[in-house]
Amino acid sequence: MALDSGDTAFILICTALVMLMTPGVGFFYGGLVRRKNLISMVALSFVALSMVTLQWVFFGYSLAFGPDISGIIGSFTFIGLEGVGTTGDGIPDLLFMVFQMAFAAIALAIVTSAVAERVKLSAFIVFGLLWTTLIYDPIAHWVWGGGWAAQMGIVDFAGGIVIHISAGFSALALALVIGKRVGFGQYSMDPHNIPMTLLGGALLWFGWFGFNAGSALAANGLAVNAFVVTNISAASGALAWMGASWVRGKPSSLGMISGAIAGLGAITPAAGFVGPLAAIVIGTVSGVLCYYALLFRMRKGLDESLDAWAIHGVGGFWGTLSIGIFAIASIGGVSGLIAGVGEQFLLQAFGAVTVMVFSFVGTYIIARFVDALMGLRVSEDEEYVGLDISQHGESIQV
Amino acid sequence: MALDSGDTAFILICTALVMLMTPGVGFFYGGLVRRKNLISMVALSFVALSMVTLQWVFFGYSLAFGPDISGIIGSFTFIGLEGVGTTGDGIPDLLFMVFQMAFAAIALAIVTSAVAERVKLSAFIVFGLLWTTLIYDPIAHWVWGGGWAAQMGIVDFAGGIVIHISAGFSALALALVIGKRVGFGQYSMDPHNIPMTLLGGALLWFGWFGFNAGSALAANGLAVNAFVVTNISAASGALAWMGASWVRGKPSSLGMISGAIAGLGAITPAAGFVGPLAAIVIGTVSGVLCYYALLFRMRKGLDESLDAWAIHGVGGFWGTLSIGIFAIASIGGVSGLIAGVGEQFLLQAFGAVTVMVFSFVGTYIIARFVDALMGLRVSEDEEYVGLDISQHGESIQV
Amino acid sequence: MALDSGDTAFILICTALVMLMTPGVGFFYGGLVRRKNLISMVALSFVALSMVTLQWVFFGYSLAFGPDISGIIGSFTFIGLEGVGTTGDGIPDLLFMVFQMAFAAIALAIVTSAVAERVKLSAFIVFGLLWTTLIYDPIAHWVWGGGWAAQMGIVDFAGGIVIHISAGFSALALALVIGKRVGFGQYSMDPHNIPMTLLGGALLWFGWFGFNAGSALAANGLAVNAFVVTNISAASGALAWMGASWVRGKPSSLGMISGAIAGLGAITPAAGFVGPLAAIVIGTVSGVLCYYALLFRMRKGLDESLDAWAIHGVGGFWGTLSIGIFAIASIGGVSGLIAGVGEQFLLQAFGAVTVMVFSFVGTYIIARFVDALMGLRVSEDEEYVGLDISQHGESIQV
Amino acid sequence: MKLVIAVIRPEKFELVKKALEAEGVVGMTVTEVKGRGEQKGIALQFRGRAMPVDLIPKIKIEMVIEDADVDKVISIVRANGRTGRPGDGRIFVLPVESICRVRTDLDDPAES
Amino acid sequence: MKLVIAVIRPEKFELVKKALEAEGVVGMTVTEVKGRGEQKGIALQFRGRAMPVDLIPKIKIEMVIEDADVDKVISIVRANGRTGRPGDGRIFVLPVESICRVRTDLDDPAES
Amino acid sequence: MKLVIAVIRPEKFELVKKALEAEGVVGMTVTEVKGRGEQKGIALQFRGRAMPVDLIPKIKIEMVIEDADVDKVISIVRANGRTGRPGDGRIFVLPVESICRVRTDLDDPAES
Ligand SMILES: Nc1ncnc2c1ncn2[C@@H]1O[C@H](COP(=O)(O)OP(=O)(O)O)[C@@H](O)[C@H]1O
Ligand SMILES: Nc1ncnc2c1ncn2[C@@H]1O[C@H](COP(=O)(O)OP(=O)(O)O)[C@@H](O)[C@H]1O
Ligand SMILES: Nc1ncnc2c1ncn2[C@@H]1O[C@H](COP(=O)(O)OP(=O)(O)O)[C@@H](O)[C@H]1O
Repeated sequence: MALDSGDTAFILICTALVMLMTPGVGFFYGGLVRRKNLISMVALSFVALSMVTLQWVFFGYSLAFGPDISGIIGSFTFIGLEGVGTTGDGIPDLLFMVFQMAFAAIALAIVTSAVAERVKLSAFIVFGLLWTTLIYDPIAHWVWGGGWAAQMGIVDFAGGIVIHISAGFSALALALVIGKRVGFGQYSMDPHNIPMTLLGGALLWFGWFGFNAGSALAANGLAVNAFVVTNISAASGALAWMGASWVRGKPSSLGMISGAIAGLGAITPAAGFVGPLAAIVIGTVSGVLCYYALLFRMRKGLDESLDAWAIHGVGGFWGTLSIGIFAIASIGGVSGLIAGVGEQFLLQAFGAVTVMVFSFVGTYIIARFVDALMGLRVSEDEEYVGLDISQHGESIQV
Repeated sequence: MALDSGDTAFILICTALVMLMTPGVGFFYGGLVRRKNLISMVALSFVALSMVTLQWVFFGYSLAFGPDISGIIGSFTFIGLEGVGTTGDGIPDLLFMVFQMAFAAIALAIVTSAVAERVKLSAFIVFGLLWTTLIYDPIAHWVWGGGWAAQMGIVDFAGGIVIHISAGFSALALALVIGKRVGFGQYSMDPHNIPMTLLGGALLWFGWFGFNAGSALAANGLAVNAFVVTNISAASGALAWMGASWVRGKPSSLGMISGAIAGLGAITPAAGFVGPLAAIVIGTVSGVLCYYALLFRMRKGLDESLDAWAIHGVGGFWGTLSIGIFAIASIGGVSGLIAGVGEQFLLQAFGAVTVMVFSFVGTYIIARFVDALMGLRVSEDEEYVGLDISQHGESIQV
Repeated sequence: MALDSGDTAFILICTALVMLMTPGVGFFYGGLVRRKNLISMVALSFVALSMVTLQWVFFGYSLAFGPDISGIIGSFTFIGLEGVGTTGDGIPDLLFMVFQMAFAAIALAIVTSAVAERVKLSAFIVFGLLWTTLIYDPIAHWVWGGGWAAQMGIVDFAGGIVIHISAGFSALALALVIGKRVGFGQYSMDPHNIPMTLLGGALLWFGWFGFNAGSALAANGLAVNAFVVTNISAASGALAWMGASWVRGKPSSLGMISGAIAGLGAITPAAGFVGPLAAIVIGTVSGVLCYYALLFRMRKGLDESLDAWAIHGVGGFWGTLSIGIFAIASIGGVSGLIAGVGEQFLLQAFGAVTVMVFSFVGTYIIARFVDALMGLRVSEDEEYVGLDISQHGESIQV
Repeated sequence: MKLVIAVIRPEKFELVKKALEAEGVVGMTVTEVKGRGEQKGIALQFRGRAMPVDLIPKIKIEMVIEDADVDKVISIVRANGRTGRPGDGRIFVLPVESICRVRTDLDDPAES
Repeated sequence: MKLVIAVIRPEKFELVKKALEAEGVVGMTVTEVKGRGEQKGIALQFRGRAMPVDLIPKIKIEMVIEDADVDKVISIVRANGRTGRPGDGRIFVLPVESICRVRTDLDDPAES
Repeated sequence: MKLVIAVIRPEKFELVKKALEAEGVVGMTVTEVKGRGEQKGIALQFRGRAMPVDLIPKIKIEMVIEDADVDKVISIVRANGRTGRPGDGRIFVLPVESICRVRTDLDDPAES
């Protein structure tokens, strides 16, 4: 098939939207930390974007999308983007490559939640390169690159497994290795700049349209379906979390935006398989579920600081399963429990659990390795002074 | 006609741009209130986006765009998006639905101007649901859904009547019901964070391209015309307001960005009917007119706090009339006074006045009802402490 | 050729992205100045956008893209956009016009670096109108409008010469005329709000996709190539500057984002001529080069305050030359040294140097003229109080 | 010389400042602070539970003035900063041993 | 009356505030400040070079209290603001000559 | 002990701080404030009308020092904080009754 200018236009712009999400994560997270670590938090997201871009060009894309080797990993065929050209089927191969690059970048940015306010910049760079290579690239290959999961029939429209489960559970493992922030649980570490978090949330919501609708890889009805359910699930998640937290106290705007992200994370795998009414259920459940996951995490005294696990991990997990429940063949060719088919649910559960375990264990090992190698964490004095000054020599003068 | 991938791509992205405008309104407004209400202001816009999304799916879209009942309202045919599919003429029906959803959301967000710094969150939710259902949906039906206004030949390219007149005059009525902020007129309530307002303004200007050009519902010459005149009118409005206020004092950046919004609001109804040079006149007049409307509002001691009325209401009104003056048949098939045709002007005036009265009166009644039901307004102590703390339990630590 | 809806969709959205870059420059710069000048800095970018929009409609577009007069300037044929219609070849002429309008606007916004924290608003308006008419429009004509440079075969894909060299070296000249800020070199003028600069940087990175990929004027393989190398060069520049500055001290986030802009500026002219691996080299060299240019500028005590010269000027210059090194005919029809062809390099060098000299000298003369006419600079007291209050009567209350 | 520290409502600050200026009390140093008085801030009701907001933004004005002016300054602040409701603020007077300018080496206590 | 100025760690502020309130010391004015003590801040190491960060954020609490309460307040602040590491802060006690309210004209020094 | 309060130009703060440190005056608490002196701020001209900007950002340095050091501190601040133009700032000296550390219970006034 030849290139289609409409599809190409669409995916080009969607890629730009997804690229904006990575700094979006930075601002979302940046508002949640203490003032002395805001710059650091945003900078980590830019570092993730930059590093992953180069890794992807050199070999990451090839590992994930190169010709399959035993269902496990891609070969080195596309190294240095060798053979990835501007022709293709509907859209150029090179465009698919860069669209996927944006996904790889944001996945790493999400993981920074776990190390907020205490990671050594140099250690993050080493960890990040290992993580994107050893965790992200294989998973992307399994699910999207023709690996075992794809072969089995496990589906993931826009990254519930590949991005949200992987990043969320990786963040959990990483948080366990790096340890709590000094003073965690002893004194308040309230978010210092909610408006910045809301700004990041707005950019994420906006970019997510590119993320999910773009995953149709064409400007067609499927993309429209994905777009619509994305917005519905975000709205449902926002209202659900707000409602759930209202019962216990004040409905914070942070809860509302967290719920939106929870809804977005959950609909991500399902966006090409379910319809608008299912999206309301998916988003609503995700909002409530992730809220309770967060409460659980806090009760356990776990310092997975900015809740990548509770929101992306749990939301993505639920969304992955939800395909097995709500999928309708007429939308994306897959049927779930409600359509009377049970098989997909089991497949989805298997995929979700396997990637969850792999991400958690793999990240744990990588994190321990990097910690042993060079120390993941800044000194206590540096942590006290804040990463903005200690890692970047900068501070906010406002 | 089949789907066109270029048109579909265009409207998908335009929808994303318009979605970004709703938080954009939040940041625009958020910078204008006192620091203690910033979070609340932004949160209201997200609440508007979330609520309207669900209302639109459940029945809002059907009310506005369902098969016409006596020119007054749409039927319940499309309830739950029943029958709104991914096929269509040029673009999928479902895409038209979600594009229009974004419009409905921002209209409610604009109205929050009237209740800034004093509205009870719960009351806003109830008010908002009633407003979008009883005011917005009928008006959208009249003008765009095949209702009486459309039947008469009243035109509104992208929402001068449907969004700006309706939201602006509704804000005026709502402000009268909720009453002035404590201390209004007694001590300064200067905007506390102009840069945030400028950021919101930038997002609005950006999103407005999707708003107006997207209203062509195709990536064609009409969309390009709309895009071009949108930018021209924004620029003209910005410079005109700046100039007008320079004569009286300093040319504030707030005046400049307000003028841009005034220019954008005015060109909205006309974007598909007038050319570039007319856009200069429309924007310039709007900048000056809205500036004087604002001065008038202040002189009257009206606390329509963030000037949805002066900017959107007055600007949208002027823009709606301007079609009757400047429209050229070769652009959008409609002719105005300058082309020697007087009829359109009368039609436009009739449409503008009717919707203005309906919005004002209808909103007044709804607001009185909600106020009687549960109180629109927080207690005086809560207002003093600020809505961030009193409604959301949050505050800015910067 | 008829219009193509995919191409039209693409360039419409790209134009919106480029429009967002102008406020993006404002926020980027705004975070770098002292708090008392933040509003002023952002306002200048909006003023640039508004003024250039009108100038472009009235005669700027005609000067740049009107029928060529002796290779020097366009004729007045398109004055008031006369004859610029919604038909065209692939995309409507009017769309090309507005896409180029966005370029003209951002060029002037970049130049504001030179006058940060000390320019009189009225003088900037006069200077800006003269600059965009006498410097920008001719250069755009030479390179893109069929002028002498285009005739010679000098190429510039998306504005390395037209925008970055011209704005960068103009900023240098302007800075010499307006003089240093009071206290420059005596006490610290550290950036006060790095997060705002990072936000501006994120918007720039995002918008730059529209800038470079859109310069293909179609949603095709060339656009995809431009998109991909843009991201690669940005990432390389970010990491290179970060690395280079890490050797000397802390790797600041400001260095990282400056490096990204340096990479973006350098790839701009080359984006349609070089491949991904060349982009890594171009970006990396630009990051290091611009970093040293900045250090040089500081050592010389030059107060080209926000480094338009060091980043855009030097980066754009390098990028323009880099075409002569790395261009591959199969991508954009031009070959460089590595492909064994030396001619293009000489052409590029000639074009870069000529425009550099023209911009510098021309801007110097204009700046001296405006200074003599009305004074470019505010009084010392106004400078001390800050431009927010003295030029706009506004201040930040946070 | 005395140091008069007035902690007042932000919304009354402009009034107080103008009134002081009108009476010739010009020199002042102003800080944004938060404070609570005996009322322990403001007790919002939330679902029947009290939710105290105990630190409320205030403006602190520090003025070094002649001993003779203390009463005048206090009564100006009181007259202009008062709403009559809790939270209006406090005024503290502290002794000052000496004052001087940075601009010149001449000590001229009478000046200020 | 005395003015007690306590400069403490921000992360200890909530504890100190609660403890003071529990002992009936309610009135206070709080300012965000930066400070350095004798340690000259914190000396980060960077590539072998020391990079001192000499101004560290602190919270300044100002309390005007009865003379008799000074020792109590000091010991509460010490008990709750202490980590034992450098940077815990200082307490200064200054004499206050008079205090009054803005809300009323009645001087009632005993009140506070 | 005395409390020396110096209100100076923000742009001079680094210089003053370094100079004080060089002379062994390390402990200080710093606040961002706004202030006006007798000049009533800066009078900008705007279209013939004067537009006074009366509150100009300043840095307030509070130092508790030995009585004997007061003159030294004052002359350091003056030497380094001066531009000679209006707005250079003021220095106030207040008596301090006692000081103590939070880190330890030992009162050691000689320490600071
Ligand atoms: N004992 C005190 N020490 C220091 N500051 C105080 C004290 N009492 C009150 N303040 C300051 O004065 C402000 C107003 O006090 P408040 O008791 O509310 O006033 P009023 O007694 O007039 O109602 C408080 O927010 C606080 O900043
Ligand atoms: N001499 C002083 N004058 C004014 N403030 C001081 C002085 N010494 C210390 N401080 C304030 O107290 C804070 C803590 O001082 P520090 O010396 O670090 O405490 P500690 O001696 O308990 O370790 C400083 O950050 C500063 O704000
Ligand atoms: N009487 C005063 N009481 C309190 N602060 C003062 C007083 N006079 C001056 N200041 C502070 O000192 C700053 C500088 O004062 P200014 O009169 O401008 O200095 P100079 O007299 O050296 O020109 C003011 O901004 C204000 O913060």
